[in-house]
Amino acid sequence: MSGDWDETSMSDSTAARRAAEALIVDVAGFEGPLDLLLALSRSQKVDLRRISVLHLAEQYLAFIEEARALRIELAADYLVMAAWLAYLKSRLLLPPDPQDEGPSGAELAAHLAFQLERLQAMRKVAARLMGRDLKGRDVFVRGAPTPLALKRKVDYQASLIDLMRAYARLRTRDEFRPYAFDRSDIYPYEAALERLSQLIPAATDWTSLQSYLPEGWRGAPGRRRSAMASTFAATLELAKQGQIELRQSESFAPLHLRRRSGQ
Amino acid sequence: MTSHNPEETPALFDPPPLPEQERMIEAILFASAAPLSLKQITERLPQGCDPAEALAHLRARYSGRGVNLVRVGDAYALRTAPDLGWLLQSERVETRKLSRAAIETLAIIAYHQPVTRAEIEEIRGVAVSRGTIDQLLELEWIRLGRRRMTPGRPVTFVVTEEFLDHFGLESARDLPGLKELREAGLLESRPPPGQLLAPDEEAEFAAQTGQSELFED
Amino acid sequence: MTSHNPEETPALFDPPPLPEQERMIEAILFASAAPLSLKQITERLPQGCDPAEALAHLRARYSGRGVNLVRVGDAYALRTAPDLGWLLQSERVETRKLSRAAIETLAIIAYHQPVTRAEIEEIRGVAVSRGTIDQLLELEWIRLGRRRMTPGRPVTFVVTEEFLDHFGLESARDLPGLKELREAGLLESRPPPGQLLAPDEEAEFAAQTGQSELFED
Repeated sequence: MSGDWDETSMSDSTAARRAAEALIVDVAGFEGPLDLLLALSRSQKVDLRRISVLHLAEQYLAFIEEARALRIELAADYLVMAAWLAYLKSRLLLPPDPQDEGPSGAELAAHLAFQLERLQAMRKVAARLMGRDLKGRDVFVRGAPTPLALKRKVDYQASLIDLMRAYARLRTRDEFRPYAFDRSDIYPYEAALERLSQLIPAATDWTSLQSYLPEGWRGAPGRRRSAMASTFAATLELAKQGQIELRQSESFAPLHLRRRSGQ
Repeated sequence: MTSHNPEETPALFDPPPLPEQERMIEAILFASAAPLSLKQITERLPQGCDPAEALAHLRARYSGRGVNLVRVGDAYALRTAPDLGWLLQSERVETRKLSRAAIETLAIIAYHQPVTRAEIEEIRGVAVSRGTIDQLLELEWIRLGRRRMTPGRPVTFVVTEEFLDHFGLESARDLPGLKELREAGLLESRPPPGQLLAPDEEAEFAAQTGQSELFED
Repeated sequence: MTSHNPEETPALFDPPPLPEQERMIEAILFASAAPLSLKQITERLPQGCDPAEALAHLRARYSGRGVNLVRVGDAYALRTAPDLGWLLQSERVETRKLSRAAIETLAIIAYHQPVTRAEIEEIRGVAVSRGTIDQLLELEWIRLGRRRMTPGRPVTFVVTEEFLDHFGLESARDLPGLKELREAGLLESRPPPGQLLAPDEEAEFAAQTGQSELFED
């Protein structure tokens, strides 16, 4: 499919443009690198089990080069595949390094051939499936299922997809809530205030703010930060209410607090 | 697919043999939603067929069977034999879509079971009417689970075997989690990036614990 | 729903004679558009009936007719003969045309079931696009299978009875070319060389990266 690119005179802008368009169409027509590889492999006209992976890798790389020369934007996975195939090509060409522990080039090539064969097999059976006698197309059900009498029973219909969509709807709405107390790493201000209020009566001596962080919130940085912020906010509130005193020796030094005398 | 157009090929082919015509009429009447007149049947058959004769044969073939070929006015139809009507009486079902409230409540129970009514309300953000829970209980899609060991000892709800059966699930744990729902394209809108939970956390949240941490205390 | 309990009333009535049972089953199947399982048929018949035997007779009776008795998984249904489809084009149900991606995905699920999303992507070499799985679920051709017992516990997909019915298959074992594919080793899950991980890690790798190993390095 990219065979006659070299013949195309790039000075002939119309031809070049047309060619570029053809390539865009081709790339767009493929569902990913594996699909493209499978299409390229057809030009070898052999059983996929006997395909030359080396030749295929070269074809693919040439195709990608053409696309690049024409400044065609290729999706990242096409480029990743190109890099991998270049690597595979080098493994296939170089004599195996006995020091190397990784899989051999031949093993990698065999796996790629397996993947191509499997994809092609799935395509074939997919076509065979669609070619069967399909209900509603070739085979028909009773046109007037007997709507018979009596015993009225309401059968509520709901399918799995309805159920999952309902749940998805609910959970998505949740994610849009302006705040998210149900996030596990957030220590709420209310909790800090409540905890601190209970501990204050015992705080007759200056104690550092850190020591008031709840169990389980002192380790992981994210959790500690959240607990620290909430607890600090709570000390400000309690100080404002006149229940505690705060002390800090200098900027950014640890903060200490104690119960206000006379309380 | 072969397309037959009787006008184009006047008498190019002989009509199919009578037994074949009979088969054709049988299939046509079976698949038709309404009784068909002789004219309508003739139109659907290849040219040169004589439905009247084939119909007579078909009628004889079905006589005494569980299904009979009957005449309805000018038309013909296949109908259940009158003496067997009683067999189909319990069949009368009226299908109705489950209400949105009911399907949402059911989804919450399936994903979060065992779950209390208060918890369902918290997730849905609205009160759950008695009727909704009753309807799901009546459908035997949910049942009462253990009471929650918290003040007030509220009852919990869980889904039933019947539920699993209806929805083609082997267990409620096979329901896809939030992350999987999103990957499957079932979540239409994506939340703004800042509000996303870490993917792991989220999947675990919905799928694995089967319990929302909302309710842990 | 009538609940029959054979133990309770052993032989109060003799079951109807076999030809009569056959008529009854014929009427029951005729009335229903959906396939009915042996259990569903038994529930509707008088006590003591043996639907299996009567069904075999009925099937033979309809063989070669314009309408056939077909088996769909564990269930039975009456359907028009496939060779007469061209006559019935007026009954044809126009379904949304499936994309190539959807058809391939369906085939992969049918032949590799139970299969995870990551495995589908690995076979096709591209991400499963939004809406593909969705559409197949909606058609009720696939459903959720058991979660894979590997890290991440990914959801799996399997095909349904509706799938079998739609594609005229008696069971998933009758999928075209299944035996050849299996013999050619094309249905094995073959780990890429070099990924010599513990089985668990490997599954996780496949399940969580959702990327073909082609792209890993």
